[in-house]
Amino acid sequence: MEKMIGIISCNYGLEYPEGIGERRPLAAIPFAGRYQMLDFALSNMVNAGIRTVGIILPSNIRPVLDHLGAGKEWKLGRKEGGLVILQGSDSGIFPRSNGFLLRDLQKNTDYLENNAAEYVVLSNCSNVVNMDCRQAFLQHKKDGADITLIVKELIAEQEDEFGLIAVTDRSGWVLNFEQAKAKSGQSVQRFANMIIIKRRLLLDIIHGHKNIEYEDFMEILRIHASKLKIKTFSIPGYFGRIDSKQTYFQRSMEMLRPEIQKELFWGSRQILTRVRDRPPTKYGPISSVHDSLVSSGCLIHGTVSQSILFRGAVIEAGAQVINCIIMKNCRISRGAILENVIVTKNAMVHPDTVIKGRPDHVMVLNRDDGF
Amino acid sequence: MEKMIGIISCNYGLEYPEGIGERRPLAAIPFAGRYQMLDFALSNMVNAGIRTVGIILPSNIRPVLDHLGAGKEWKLGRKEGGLVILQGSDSGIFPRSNGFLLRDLQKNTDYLENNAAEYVVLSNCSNVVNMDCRQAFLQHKKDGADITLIVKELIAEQEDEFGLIAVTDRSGWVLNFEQAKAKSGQSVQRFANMIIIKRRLLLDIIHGHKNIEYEDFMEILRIHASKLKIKTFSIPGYFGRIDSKQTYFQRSMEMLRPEIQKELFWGSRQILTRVRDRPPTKYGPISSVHDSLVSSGCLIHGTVSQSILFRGAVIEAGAQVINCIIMKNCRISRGAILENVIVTKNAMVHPDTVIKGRPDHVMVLNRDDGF
Amino acid sequence: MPKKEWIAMLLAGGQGSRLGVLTRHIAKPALAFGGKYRIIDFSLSNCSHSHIDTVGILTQYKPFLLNSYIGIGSAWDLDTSDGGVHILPPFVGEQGGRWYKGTANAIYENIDFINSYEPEFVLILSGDHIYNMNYEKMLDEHKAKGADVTVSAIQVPWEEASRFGIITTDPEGRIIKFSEKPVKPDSNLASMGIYIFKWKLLKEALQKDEARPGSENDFGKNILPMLLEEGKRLFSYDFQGYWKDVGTLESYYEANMELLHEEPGLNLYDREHPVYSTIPILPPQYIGPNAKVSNCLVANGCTILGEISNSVISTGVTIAEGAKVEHSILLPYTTVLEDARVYRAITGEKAVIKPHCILGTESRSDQRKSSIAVLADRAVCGGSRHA
Amino acid sequence: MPKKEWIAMLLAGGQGSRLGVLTRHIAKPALAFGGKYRIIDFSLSNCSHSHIDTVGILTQYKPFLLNSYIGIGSAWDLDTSDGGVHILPPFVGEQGGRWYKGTANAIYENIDFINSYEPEFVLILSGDHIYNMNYEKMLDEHKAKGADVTVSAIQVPWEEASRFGIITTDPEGRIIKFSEKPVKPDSNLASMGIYIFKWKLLKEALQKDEARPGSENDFGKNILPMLLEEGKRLFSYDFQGYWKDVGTLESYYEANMELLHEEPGLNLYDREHPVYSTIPILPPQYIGPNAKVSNCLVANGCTILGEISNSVISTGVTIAEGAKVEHSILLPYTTVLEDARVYRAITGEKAVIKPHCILGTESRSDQRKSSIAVLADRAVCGGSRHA
Repeated sequence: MEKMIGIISCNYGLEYPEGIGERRPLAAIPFAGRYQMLDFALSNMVNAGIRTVGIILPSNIRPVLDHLGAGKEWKLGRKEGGLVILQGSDSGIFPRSNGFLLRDLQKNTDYLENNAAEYVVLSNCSNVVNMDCRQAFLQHKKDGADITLIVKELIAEQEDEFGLIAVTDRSGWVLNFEQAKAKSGQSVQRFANMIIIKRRLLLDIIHGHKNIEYEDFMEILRIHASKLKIKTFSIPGYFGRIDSKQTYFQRSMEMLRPEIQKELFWGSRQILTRVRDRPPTKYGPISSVHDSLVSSGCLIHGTVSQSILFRGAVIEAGAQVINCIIMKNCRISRGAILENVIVTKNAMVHPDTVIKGRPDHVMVLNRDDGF
Repeated sequence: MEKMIGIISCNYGLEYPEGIGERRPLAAIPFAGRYQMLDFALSNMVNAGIRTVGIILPSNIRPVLDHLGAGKEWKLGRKEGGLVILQGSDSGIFPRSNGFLLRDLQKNTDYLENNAAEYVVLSNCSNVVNMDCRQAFLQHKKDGADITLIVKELIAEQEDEFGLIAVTDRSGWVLNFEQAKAKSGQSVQRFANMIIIKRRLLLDIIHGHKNIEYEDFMEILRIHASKLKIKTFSIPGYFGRIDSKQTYFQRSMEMLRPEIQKELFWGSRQILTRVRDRPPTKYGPISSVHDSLVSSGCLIHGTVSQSILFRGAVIEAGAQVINCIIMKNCRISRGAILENVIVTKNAMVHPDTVIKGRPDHVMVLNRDDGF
Repeated sequence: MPKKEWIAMLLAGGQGSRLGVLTRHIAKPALAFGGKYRIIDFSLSNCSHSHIDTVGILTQYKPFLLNSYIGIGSAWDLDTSDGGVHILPPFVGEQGGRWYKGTANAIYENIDFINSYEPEFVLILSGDHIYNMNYEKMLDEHKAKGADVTVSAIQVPWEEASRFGIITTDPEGRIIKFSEKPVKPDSNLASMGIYIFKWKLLKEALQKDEARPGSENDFGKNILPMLLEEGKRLFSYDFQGYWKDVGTLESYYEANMELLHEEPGLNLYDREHPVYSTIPILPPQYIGPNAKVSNCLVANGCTILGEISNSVISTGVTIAEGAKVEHSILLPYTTVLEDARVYRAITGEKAVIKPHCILGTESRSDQRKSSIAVLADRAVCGGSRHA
Repeated sequence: MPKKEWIAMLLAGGQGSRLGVLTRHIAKPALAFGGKYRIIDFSLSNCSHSHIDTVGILTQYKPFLLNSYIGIGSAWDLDTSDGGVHILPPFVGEQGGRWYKGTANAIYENIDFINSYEPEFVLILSGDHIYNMNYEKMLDEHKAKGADVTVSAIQVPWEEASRFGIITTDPEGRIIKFSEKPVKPDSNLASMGIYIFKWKLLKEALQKDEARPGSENDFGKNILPMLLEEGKRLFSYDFQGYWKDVGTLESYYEANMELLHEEPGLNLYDREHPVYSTIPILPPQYIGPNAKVSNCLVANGCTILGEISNSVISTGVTIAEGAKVEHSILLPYTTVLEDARVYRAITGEKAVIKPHCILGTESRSDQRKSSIAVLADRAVCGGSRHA
């Protein structure tokens, strides 16, 4: 593969999944029992043979850096290239912009200047997807595009705001951008927050817009839509976007479907993540577990159904966990009943506590909530 | 060795070496041809068998993170422990406090809480020293001290401000602290900005002083001097403190003395640093080099004396470099004459330029100075 | 090469023939254990937690399978540039090569390797034991006592004592007698096959032993008795905790099943002493809507749609709808297809139990008496209704 | 183990006897070169820059010296958990072991190793060549041409052609003839001993060749001619650039001295293709107040107090006051003491030239004619005034 480097912005998060993360950036939100959102963007790049990835840090740097460690799991613990930690711009604790802040890139022009790679892939961390970036890159080269926008063609399930979307001709060339408000049943090309671009062009854009630093990168593309050859590449398979607590819960529950598990986790392209050495999960003699995804190191004596258990969760005898997400090292004590609840890491639910949310309005329990 | 973890603050730098660093934190200032200041504190910890070191980042994180990479050179590219990157507190671009900001530690209490180590070594990066931390630790345990302050006994060469120093009894127990203004010839125990302390005690101090977060850690010790058993440990060998451009230049020139080279770099404890793969240095047929420290990858056709050349420096034919520090990848063009000058990295000195500083007032040339 | 205080040499040469078909393709130390581990993980994790950064692994076998499992040692934090894990098969000189003659000969043949690190002490380990141990404490005692050799020892039931190397000590712990598998043991303190030697002393002993005609070049049979006779200071280090030799099919099965106890002797949940392992990054296990799971250990990457009970289910196993697994150990990537049955069996890696097949004996009364059914790696149990 | 597109197998078995005492203790690939490198650094760096992450190194020798130099491959960015560098000495089976019979036999004996990565292509390399090359370009051409085998080749002077494997191609670059060291070469295109094979095809060829009585099991002599005869598609890849076989003392000396040219053929300063090496972290070189340095390459950690000219001075060398070194190669940690002289010599690692000693021939007119003086590793030149 031609020399290509990656940039992943973790300094990002519209409609922050309220409560789930205790100020964790979206990039560091745990997903599907053992992953973090960042793993998808990072694995997609590594699986396409990219060996240098810049990570733009959010203002709270620890969760991201702790997860990445020395980068070994992604084969990025390298002498040359590998993981390059980049500083994000200060934009308050909850950045509002839905995309790449131009300023985040401006702050790190030296990373782009000091590299001989011809192409750059930009991505953020809001999507659950296992995609073949090589295909997008081959199309980019074949078509001689200036920019390839990675999109997902979706049928709107209800009237929905899609933000800025690309309007294309039949072969996928972008004509212009517009704010989309799709009707139910309408087909929409949703932007996957991922771009392939020549490094030099990206630098030109950065240098050419020094004074509007707080602008979103997509806005810049809109300005130049008529002058640049922008093409879309449509992701063929599963695509799960997370932009709120509710979409986080929906995407999580989709992971219980075997065909989605198969596509995301059992194909030739592996989703890589930090390895923590936990023993296998132990099911007690009277445990009852159904239709659930269970990570290692759990201890289950109670009832679990339609749920996702992260590492080290303990479900005591007589506890019932239904349609829940139980994060790392939580303890659900005997007799407790949880339904439609997200319990964030290290939380302890006291005996006989009963908490029920609604499927369309899940509850979030944090460690400090004192339940 | 008992379980001990380290914390190195890079968020630090009184009397910032003006001009040398282009906003680099003191931790990332290049020294002695191939090292950075951080290497001394980090190597001293690693050589004492410490396997988990937290690095408190300065506001400009790149120079420190680029240098550390995955931590392999310091054997800290580990699954458990190893390098732990900690966030520094925001304290403006040029932090004014000469020591550990209590707030920097407060921000990272989870690092201290989530670890089972019994002891913590705290250090900053302002000293050029190769010391046996095990000796200090053994003394700490033997004497049952609460805190061991690492100090260097110096004879003041001139009237000088030493900041807060410890006043001790004959066996080294600290009686109290005072602001010292030493006279020439007077012996002073200069604080080496390094402390050994029990982890639980450090946490108690942090929690007990939540409201005076911008305070220096030494000030806290002063408050508690009468209640805590504080002992000093005196560094036996070479100790070079850097707190200004002039002391940086002095310490650098001391590296030309073979007995200091021997002590710092050729003993059983190695100073570890990032490896960059540069070829050997090439001396042209008419080069003339005397009393100089020359790093790898240089190309020398001119005259160099009493100077320090960092990696990849090019000295063209007819150029003269006397009593200078030439940093990474600088080019001194033909006919240029430099004396008592520090040239910072990537700078190019044009042909026939003549720049002379004074030994007691060195000039600093930066890339953007346009000479 | 920097000088090391100590390095470890792990004897992983055992042919494992008593483990039958399970070790046909895999060296014993690489045999899967406890759902996600391999036997050698325990020794290597112990090394890592004891801050040993250099381990030589002595193996008779074509080393590449072990090589590819151990890789560069990163799973155990042993991937240091000036140490690390080194696999040391017998060496072929200009005159040809031959297998190691005995445990001591294996170390003797690698004197150069050890010398290159100039260690003060050498720790000798066996690769087929299951236990968590911090060797640093043993080294501390070795140094405190000024011992020449320290032998780690554990109390075993008197009736089993004659299967072990038995140690008799004086009240200070100094070894006064060492008998390899004595018929009438006069102590129940058994050697665990873990020794710390002063390297200088061990080197001399190995050279002397090598020159002795008729020696089996074995630590227990030759080296230790010789040093005792010479009046060297040999001490016993009393180990407290779980320790199991899994050299036979029965003890291997038993050790796995013990993990299902409510309070297993071996603590895998100790945060201060995690057991490291090289495992592929797989998604969490999925338990299907109609599955029944009771008293089992299940690893990542499993898909359980049928019923499992009292079993250890390793990484990547699939149990189809209607299938039933009881009192069994399923090694990695075993597939149990629709309506198949597995009773009191061990299935090798990537083994397949075809639909409606039965492996083992169904009748409950027969199960206790019957021996354990074993299916080799990649073997297929199928076609007929009985294996 | 994930499937790999390609892996490299590096033939590092050469005994290096033509390099005399320099390779008495060290395998040829580990011999120091160019001040801070070792010969194998060039091939391994090429692999790294070509994005090959799995390299098997075939060696006849006791591998631990090479092992300790290569470590876990981190110097070359080859320390990946699912690939990495593996040293593959001859294997000892139950029936004993023997050395590899030839280059092809060495690969044949490691078919299992290669199979475990399921590569589509295998790159075969030699460990004693000095060159910078991106093998990815060669692979691209191999794929573009649909070749079965691609042989990297370079133009050599006609008068030297009979020392090489000589390739004759058609205008498309397809090889029509391959002659190993022909007396009357009909081309000056020489094989560099670098091949890309489709693994499936190579495996079959190795098995066929192994079964042939009388075959020397050599790539140049047997495998390539056999495949040509069978009508397989063999192509030549024309390499442009510096390439040197350093198998003899003269060529080794010459290749070092070429680095002192104003524009050396081998570019060590290419930022896009740095040559990686495992070197200890040493301080910068110190040039003393009375030193004279002229036309030299000097590595880190040297202390130069005397005079050196037209020489390659490796890592950690010390030249005392009054000493003089000319036209020489000083390998790592050589010490030249007060007033000693070294002329047109190669000193082994940690060699010592005692005060006032002379190594080599002083008279300038003699120097050109005289052979190169060589001092073995750790040898001491001293006592008398002539070595």
